[in-house]
Amino acid sequence: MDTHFAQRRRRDLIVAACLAAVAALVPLFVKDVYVQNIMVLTLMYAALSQSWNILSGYCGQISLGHALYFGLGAYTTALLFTKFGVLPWFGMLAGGAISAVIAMALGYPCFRLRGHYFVIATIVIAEIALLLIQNWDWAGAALGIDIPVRGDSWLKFQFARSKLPYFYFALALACIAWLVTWWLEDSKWGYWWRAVKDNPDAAESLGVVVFYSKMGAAAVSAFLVAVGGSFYAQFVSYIDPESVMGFQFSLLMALPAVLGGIGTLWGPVLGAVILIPLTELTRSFVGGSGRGVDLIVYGALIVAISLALPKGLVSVFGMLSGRKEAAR
Amino acid sequence: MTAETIIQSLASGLLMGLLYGLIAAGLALIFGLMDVVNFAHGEFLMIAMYATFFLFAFFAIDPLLAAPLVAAALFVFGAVVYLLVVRFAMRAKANAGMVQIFSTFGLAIVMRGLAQFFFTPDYRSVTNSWVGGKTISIAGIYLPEPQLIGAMLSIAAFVALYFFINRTDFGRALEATREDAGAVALVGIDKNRVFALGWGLGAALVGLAGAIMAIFFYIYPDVGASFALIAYVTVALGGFGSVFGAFAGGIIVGLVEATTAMILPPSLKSVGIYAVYLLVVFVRPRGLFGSL
Amino acid sequence: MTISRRNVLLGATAAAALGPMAARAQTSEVAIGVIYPLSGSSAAIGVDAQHAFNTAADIINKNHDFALPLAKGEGLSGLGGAKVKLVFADHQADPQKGRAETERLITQEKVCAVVGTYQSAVAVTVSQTCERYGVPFISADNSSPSLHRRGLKYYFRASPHDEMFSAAMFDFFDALKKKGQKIETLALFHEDTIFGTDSANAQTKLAAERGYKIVADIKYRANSPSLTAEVQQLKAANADVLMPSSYTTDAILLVKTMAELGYKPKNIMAQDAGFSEKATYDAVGDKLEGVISRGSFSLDLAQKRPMVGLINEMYRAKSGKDFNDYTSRQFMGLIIMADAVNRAKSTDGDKIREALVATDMPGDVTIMPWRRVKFDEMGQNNFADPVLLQYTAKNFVTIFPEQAAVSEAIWPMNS
Amino acid sequence: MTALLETRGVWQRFGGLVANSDVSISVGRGEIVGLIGPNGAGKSTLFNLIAGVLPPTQGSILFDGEDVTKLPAAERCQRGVGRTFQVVKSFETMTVIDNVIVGALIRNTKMRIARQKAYEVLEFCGLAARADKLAADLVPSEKRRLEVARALATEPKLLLLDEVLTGLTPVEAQTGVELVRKVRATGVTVLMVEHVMEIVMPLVDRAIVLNLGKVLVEGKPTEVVRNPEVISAYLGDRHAVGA
Repeated sequence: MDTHFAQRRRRDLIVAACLAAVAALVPLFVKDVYVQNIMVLTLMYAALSQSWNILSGYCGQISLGHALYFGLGAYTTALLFTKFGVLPWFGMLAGGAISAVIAMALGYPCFRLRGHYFVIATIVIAEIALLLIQNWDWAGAALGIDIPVRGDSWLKFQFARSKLPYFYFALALACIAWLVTWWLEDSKWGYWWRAVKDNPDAAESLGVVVFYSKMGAAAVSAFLVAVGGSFYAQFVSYIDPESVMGFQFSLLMALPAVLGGIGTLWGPVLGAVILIPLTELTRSFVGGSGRGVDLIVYGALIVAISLALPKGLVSVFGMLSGRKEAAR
Repeated sequence: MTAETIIQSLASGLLMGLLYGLIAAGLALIFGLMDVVNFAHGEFLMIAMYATFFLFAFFAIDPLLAAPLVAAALFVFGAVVYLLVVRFAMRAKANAGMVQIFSTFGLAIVMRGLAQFFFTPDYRSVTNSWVGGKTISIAGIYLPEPQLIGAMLSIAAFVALYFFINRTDFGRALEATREDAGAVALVGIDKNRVFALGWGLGAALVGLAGAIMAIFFYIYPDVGASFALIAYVTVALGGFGSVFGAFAGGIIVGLVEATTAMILPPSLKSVGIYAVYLLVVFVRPRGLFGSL
Repeated sequence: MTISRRNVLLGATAAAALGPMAARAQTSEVAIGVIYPLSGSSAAIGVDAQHAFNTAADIINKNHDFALPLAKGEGLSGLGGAKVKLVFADHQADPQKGRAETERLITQEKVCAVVGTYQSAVAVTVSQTCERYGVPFISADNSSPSLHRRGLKYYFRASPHDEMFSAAMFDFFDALKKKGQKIETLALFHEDTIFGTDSANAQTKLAAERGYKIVADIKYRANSPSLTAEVQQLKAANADVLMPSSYTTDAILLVKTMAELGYKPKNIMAQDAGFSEKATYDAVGDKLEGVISRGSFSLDLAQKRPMVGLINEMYRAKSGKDFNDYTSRQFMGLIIMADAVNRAKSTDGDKIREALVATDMPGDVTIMPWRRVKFDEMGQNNFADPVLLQYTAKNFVTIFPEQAAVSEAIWPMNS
Repeated sequence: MTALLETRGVWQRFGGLVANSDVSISVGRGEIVGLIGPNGAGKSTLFNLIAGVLPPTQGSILFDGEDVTKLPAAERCQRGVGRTFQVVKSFETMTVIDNVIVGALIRNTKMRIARQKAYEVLEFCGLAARADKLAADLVPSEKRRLEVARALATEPKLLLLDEVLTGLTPVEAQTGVELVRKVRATGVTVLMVEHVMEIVMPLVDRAIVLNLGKVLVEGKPTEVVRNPEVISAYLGDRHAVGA
């Protein structure tokens, strides 16, 4: 009786595997580092947005403060490496764990808030963290942390010119974020989150502890975003508070999911694949004019997509989850 | 720290707070009217400041005289934005909250880009206006005239808003439309007309704030960003849906900011504002006077 | 050289198809990358910088009779008269974008050198990237002292950094003290990003070394909606010298707020930035009579060196503004880089680097009051003497050091 | 055998307003009990107290012999209290089967089994054909049944039905009545709140009438409808005095 559903899930998995395989082959043909750089960013934003989507899309708790977790990941990795010589691989896990714990600690008071009160709380908490780091001398304050790059090393996860290792890591991260979402979609957590999003009172009456559900979503989401932050620190090899914790980052993380289709499996990937190359290319080839044309194009696109396709680009590509599609 | 500096700090904080209230009033009105948070609010302020600047630079109209003109211009602008963008955002059946946030946010980016395109990114200032740079000193406490006028205007605007919403037919129509858009349609009120006028009114309030701000603040395409977050926090602190809340929220934000700067390094003064917001909503999840 | 008609046609077709990108293939052009914020909150700086760089390129590519390297004759003689082609990139004040754009400039636009960046945070990643690709980078207008101390081989800075600038300020204080002026207390007022932090660090260190007391050290949030509380603390401290490190927006608001709160600092010794921007003086110039700012450029140099005035006219024709501290350094950055390319007779990064290392340019063939341009082993030019400029009668006049001064300092500024 | 549900001297005050005063009722295992009363009688408040939406100001609630007064709704569901909502609260963006799976997950954490269970419940409630529809696309009577199905999927011992029959056409209401009987036949105890007496009286074993926050009478439906106090409560005091 659930064959249609099972088929759909299997098909999603196969499509994802094929896409990942194709993506993995692309660098063999595309040698241009500029294009490779855009691909790395696209994958990174796909991963970040997919992770953001878990809390904000599936569980319905709209966070515009996820830059906090991104920054925590980046700073934990960079500080552990530059101050204590801890390899970034451990820093990544540490950053993820710290972020998950902090997400739950913050969730404790915040998850009582609803609607715009919650959204604004997430914004100001991230702002507070930004200001604290900006004034924390040991962590480099405004000067940030410059991660010295001394040749290529997998151990230290740093590569002078080659983008390939970063590309494959970002690809792996995007795949993991996607797989986690795919797996969670058909788990009790996935069902609970969507129930909480749609109607918390009804969810509670069905035995869903709304509070724990939100906490769980926050922890998973924060962990993955923080790993993305760690990656970013290694990739750019320099971080400063504004560039990893600024409000802009929170928005950038949300945008692919929102434009692609919030609360859907494919939305963040699709959104990132379209949005990130577009923003990079408009900046590179239109932004040099200094007249803000890139901003006009970018902003108009956001307005147009969000108005014309409230369910996101997935609704055009027929990639809405099969069950919903069948129902329509 | 002497008593004088403390009094001066609080007085300045109060003036600034009233101004924050004035900036936030339009946001509060628009939200109270139709549950939409305008993420381009800061850019509305930016446009108002530019309008004031150009009226001053090209026609030598003093910002104080320009204020009603700017308010009128912003009224039209606000109504147009509603009709061209927000109206469609409100129709969204799926993800309504997201659509509203991101369509107005996209609009904000477009407005910044357009400002940069047409006005260049140069920093502008209104110089030698009637009250610019003038200040009143009472017993060693300095009260700058532009902010003083802004504060009085803020109080006047809130009083007017109160009477407007509660005592006029149009105000009641706004309120009724907010309560039940379907029902008002039955009695012949056009929802879009009412909302467009509401947006116009909200934008006009920002226009007033922008005209005053232009007297003592610099103007450039990104200037709205500095005020947008404070405006959101002000409205949320007071409680969404309560215009009086925005007024009280503004005063609290101004005073908290001044107090924090006395205790912590000034670079952390917004931490005080944010912390107070969090404390308030943790205790009262709907802000101080909120109904939503 | 013979060019067949067919080749010309082919070339034209290719150029039409590829637009400006096709030009790079020709050896008659040398591409140099210029990376600045061209959108976002500091776009105004980037747009001015574009005019400064275009002015420099104009002088290099066309024949001008200035005692400036490369001015005479067209293009780079060392490369057969090749023209300098500027490729602008927008980093939006974001270190990541700075890195990505630098990579694009190097790998796609095939630039042989990079000049940038205004924001020091972006200079960190841009210089790192240049280092990885072995492409020389000139930090035209970054003043963070940490930049050249990172062991980078391809990093060069012809202009002074914050410690040199701040040292000049303290030299000036010392000199005034010897003349009997009372300078004991200082108030630091600095924004919270990399520029303000670096500047305050240097000033704090110097104050301790030279025996000045810092009575207020106020760090504020950049682009703050209000500076009232900050100014009150400055007013309460009422130091002998107020030392602001602020960008344009905050500089305007600071001066306005000081006037509103009835605070007239005895003296202002500014760390450039906002205090060398025309916008600041357009807005609040009347309240800044007597303010002193450090700088690396002064238009009154034109009295001694007429070409400074002439070049300034060229710049003004493009931008409508006079050269200021930033645009002059940007201008020189390109001249120095192009000079090195010319002497290297190559677009190879290592050869240009060697030429830069060998640079030894006398001060009087620049538009700056520098003694010379010669880089130390870290790529810093230690002969770039900063100047102190005082704003009087709507003009900046050089008041320090003595060999560059054209007039006596008015001290105190508000008596 | 003890009662399945018992409230002992339950009070609920909202500021100065007393919604329930000293309410003591009990529901035996296997019963269908109707909780009725005029508007503002405190039915919904009592219902919410039993479901655990909020704790009573005073008094205690016993379920299955244990004191559950302080337990939140989710915990009561765990112990066997299922409920529906007066204003339908479906998970609108989820399909019908997914709605029911949420309920089923509390007893079965294996997705495959939960799905199986949900499908069975949908068949039981006559919604199987609608399984892949979005909840938002159901007609109102189907949404009511979905509410019941969702609650049943949690395998409750006590099912609380909040005006599930109100506002339905006679045919729909009859289907609803049969569904409730079927539910009881599986051994589930039912406590249903209804405003309109006529619908429930033939269905319930026992009726409890609330008025002004207090228990007015309780007893067999046939007795209750004839009780003059009940009649005057329903007709309203003003009417009684005026007549």
